[in-house]
Amino acid sequence: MADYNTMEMMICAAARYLEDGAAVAVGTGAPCAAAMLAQKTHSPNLVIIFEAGGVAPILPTMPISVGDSRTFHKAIMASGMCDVMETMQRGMVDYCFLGGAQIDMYGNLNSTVIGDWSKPKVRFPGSGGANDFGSFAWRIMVITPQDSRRFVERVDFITTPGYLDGPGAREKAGLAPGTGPYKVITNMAVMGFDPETKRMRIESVHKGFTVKDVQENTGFELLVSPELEETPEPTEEELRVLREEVDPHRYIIGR
Amino acid sequence: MADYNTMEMMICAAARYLEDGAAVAVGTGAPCAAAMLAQKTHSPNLVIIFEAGGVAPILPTMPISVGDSRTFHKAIMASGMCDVMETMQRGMVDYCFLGGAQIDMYGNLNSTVIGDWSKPKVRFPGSGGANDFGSFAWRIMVITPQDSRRFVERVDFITTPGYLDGPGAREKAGLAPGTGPYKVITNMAVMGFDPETKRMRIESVHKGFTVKDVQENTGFELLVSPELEETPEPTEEELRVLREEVDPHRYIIGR
Amino acid sequence: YIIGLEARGLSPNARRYMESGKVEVCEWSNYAMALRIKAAAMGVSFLPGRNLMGTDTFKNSAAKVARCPFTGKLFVLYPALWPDVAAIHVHEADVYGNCRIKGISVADLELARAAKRLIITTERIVPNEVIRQDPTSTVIPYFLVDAVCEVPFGSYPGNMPYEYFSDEEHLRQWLTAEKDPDEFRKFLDKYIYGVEDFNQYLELCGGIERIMQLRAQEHLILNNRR
Amino acid sequence: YIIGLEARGLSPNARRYMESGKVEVCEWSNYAMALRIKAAAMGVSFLPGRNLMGTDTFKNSAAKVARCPFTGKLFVLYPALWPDVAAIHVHEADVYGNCRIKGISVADLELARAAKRLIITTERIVPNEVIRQDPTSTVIPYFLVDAVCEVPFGSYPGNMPYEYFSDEEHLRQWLTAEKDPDEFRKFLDKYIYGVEDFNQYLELCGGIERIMQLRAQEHLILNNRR
Repeated sequence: MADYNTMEMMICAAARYLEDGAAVAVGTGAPCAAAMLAQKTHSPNLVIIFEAGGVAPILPTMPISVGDSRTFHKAIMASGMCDVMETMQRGMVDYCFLGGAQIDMYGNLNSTVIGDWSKPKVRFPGSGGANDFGSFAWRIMVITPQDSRRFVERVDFITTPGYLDGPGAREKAGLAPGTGPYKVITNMAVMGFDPETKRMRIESVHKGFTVKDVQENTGFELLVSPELEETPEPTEEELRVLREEVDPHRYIIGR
Repeated sequence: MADYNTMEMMICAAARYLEDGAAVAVGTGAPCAAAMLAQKTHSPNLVIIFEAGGVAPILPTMPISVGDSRTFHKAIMASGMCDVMETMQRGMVDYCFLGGAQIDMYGNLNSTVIGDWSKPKVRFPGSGGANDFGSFAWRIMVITPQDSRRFVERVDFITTPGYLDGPGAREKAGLAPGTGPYKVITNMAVMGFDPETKRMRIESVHKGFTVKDVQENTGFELLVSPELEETPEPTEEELRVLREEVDPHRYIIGR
Repeated sequence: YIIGLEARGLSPNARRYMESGKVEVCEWSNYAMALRIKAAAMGVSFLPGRNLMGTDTFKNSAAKVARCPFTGKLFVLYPALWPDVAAIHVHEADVYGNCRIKGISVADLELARAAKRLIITTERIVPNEVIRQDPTSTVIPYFLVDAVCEVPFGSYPGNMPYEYFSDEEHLRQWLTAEKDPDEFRKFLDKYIYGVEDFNQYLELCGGIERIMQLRAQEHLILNNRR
Repeated sequence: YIIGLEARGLSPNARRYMESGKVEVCEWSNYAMALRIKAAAMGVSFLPGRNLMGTDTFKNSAAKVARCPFTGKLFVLYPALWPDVAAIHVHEADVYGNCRIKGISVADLELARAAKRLIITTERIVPNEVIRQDPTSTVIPYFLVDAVCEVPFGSYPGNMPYEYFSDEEHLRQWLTAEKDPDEFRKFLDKYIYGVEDFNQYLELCGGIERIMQLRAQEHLILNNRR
């Protein structure tokens, strides 16, 4: 097996969930790399969408901004934010990728503040398009390091809705039924959500890590899937495409 | 003075109300001819707008439809219905022209049915864009023949709002304050609306007609403006432009 | 349903039906309908507007009145309309359904986003690379489209901007025929039921020769052919 | 107000202010803001959306929740936002302010319609006849515009699609300077307060030579100049 780093592992794991023909809304960074990798390997017809209006571009390089020229390079349409967000609101986008400073057991995400909102210890950018993506897309994907300061019992601030406080809560709040967090991909594992309780659960652990490692780096009790397995490693081909075609300057995978 | 027919008189009278720099929403027919005439005489910067999306065209000939190619010939923008209607809803259009089978003393217009709505004696097209124009434009202009079957005590159906049932009624219904019917131009006279009672009143009578003629061809009691005057006749220049440039095929003025 | 044809008058056949009591009628306005379609296109079930208020048009619509929770102002709320099928004729589309339209778009862009099924007819198919070379010009993306049909002159007898003007003679003939149900039946038998496809219909109406005349009209070129 | 610069990180200066308690903060999302501007652009005082629901972002916004009167579904209602002034940089405008934009438009078209005053800066002025020759390409009509300024490279150090890419080196320098208030003051004195106009600023940053490099970058042309 080839040597690979943590970021490469996460990007390859994420890319595999994006099946051919699906539509995925991404930002910059690792999510965009995952989408590009998927498109250049098993999902040539993956539709990549950027919130500022870029629809289905043929990405020549990694974009720096969700609105830069790369996001609509040879795209099928250069549109605007309302058109993209409303396409998502109509339920036409399968996946979105989100990040955040904190995530809790229900997949709620905080990218707004650490501490009290009115007197924050640390101020982050806030929602941006995150709340919209997390409200509209069918399946929320998260790429983030496994760290008990990030995986917390209760996020300081719900910027973007996961399953809120449990089963039925999204629907009760008015969000579309059937939507919600899908996979959380870290340097140690891939976590999904228990269909009954909507709580985060370990579904596969990366080579070299154990369930115990994952739990120790998580600030709440994780469930474990009955079909727990080892995450497949990146293939030679995936690594080659990622390194040569997706991110040759190692902007993302060099982090 | 030159010879002219009724339609020419009405179009010339209407055109004079469209001051330079104003914006006017028109349909096909006489209103469009009036706007073209104004633009080719005293109002070169008149902005003519069509509901289907044509904004400020240089009209080569009379359009047949509010959506045909003429309506955006050398226009500054070929847009769509929502953009045009929302421009009007924001209060950016000064005048609109409307017609109808019936009009009452408050300038309410009926272009929907004669008789009971559920069992109509005669069915007309209904609102089309008329209600929108009459709700959004600052000043509603009407060109119609003076006829007591058209000028009725109470319209069978309010398709488009005039002053509804009197002062304050538009505002109470939710329409923008300061909007409403402005001038009604017929083959006999120009009528405006009394600022206090919002009732229709004769403001000028065309040459050859009297207040009595007008009243006899109206199904309700008309007020008479204290500044009643004779409507100025079309000038030679107006008639020349109308006949040679606006409607050389006499589609409208030949009716 | 539209029974008014503007400068051309009303459709006598449609009018007969409307007056017959056989059809149930609901009143809206052009912008009300556009807003209903726009609501569906935005993915919400209603949108507010400041039209229809105070009128019988409102009373005989299915709209409702509500106050804005921020300003207290009255608005008419319109229910979203999701057409089962929409058909839109465009200037250029690729085989996937990415479309370009030249000139005004009326409510077509909203309609494309609101319809459950969307059929695109196009004056001409262009390569996907042409679309991708200028993504700013795409107004309907392929993932909204269920079928793409190349139908040159497909807007005939209507007007297609920059391509050909409407055939007013043929439309007049049509509207005249509508006045009498028997005549109308004959008209339909000849021009609609009696033809195999659109090209045959076009042939009956004068074919490419007629289109060339309408193209000249569209481009404001005087000609003496008829 | 935007403090996140995506792949470039956060603006340290903005962050300091936000954390200082000196500014009052209200939470929205990108689409929430776009909807607020769109409401103003449509001429209504609110619009519904299906985002923000159930979150602290909602609690700390000024939005409200209401039920759709037709479907009974919950929606967040957003109050319209009418900016006092908006500035939009476009590819082409005529002297009256009729504008063309190439590429994505983000929320600029709505913004142009919502703002009380609108300033257009343009890469180049084109004759009115050019605009009138292709009215389909106009996205902002002149009657929305209060001022038109021809400012070539006016999006610098940002990206202008099809013209020049963003100057990442200069932006990095800027963000680095922001980390230290004194350094930031020096940066502002040199690049902003110390210059007469935009062209002088551009000159300080490498002038036309730098723009040519960014143009090559924009067009994905490799070059060895730096």
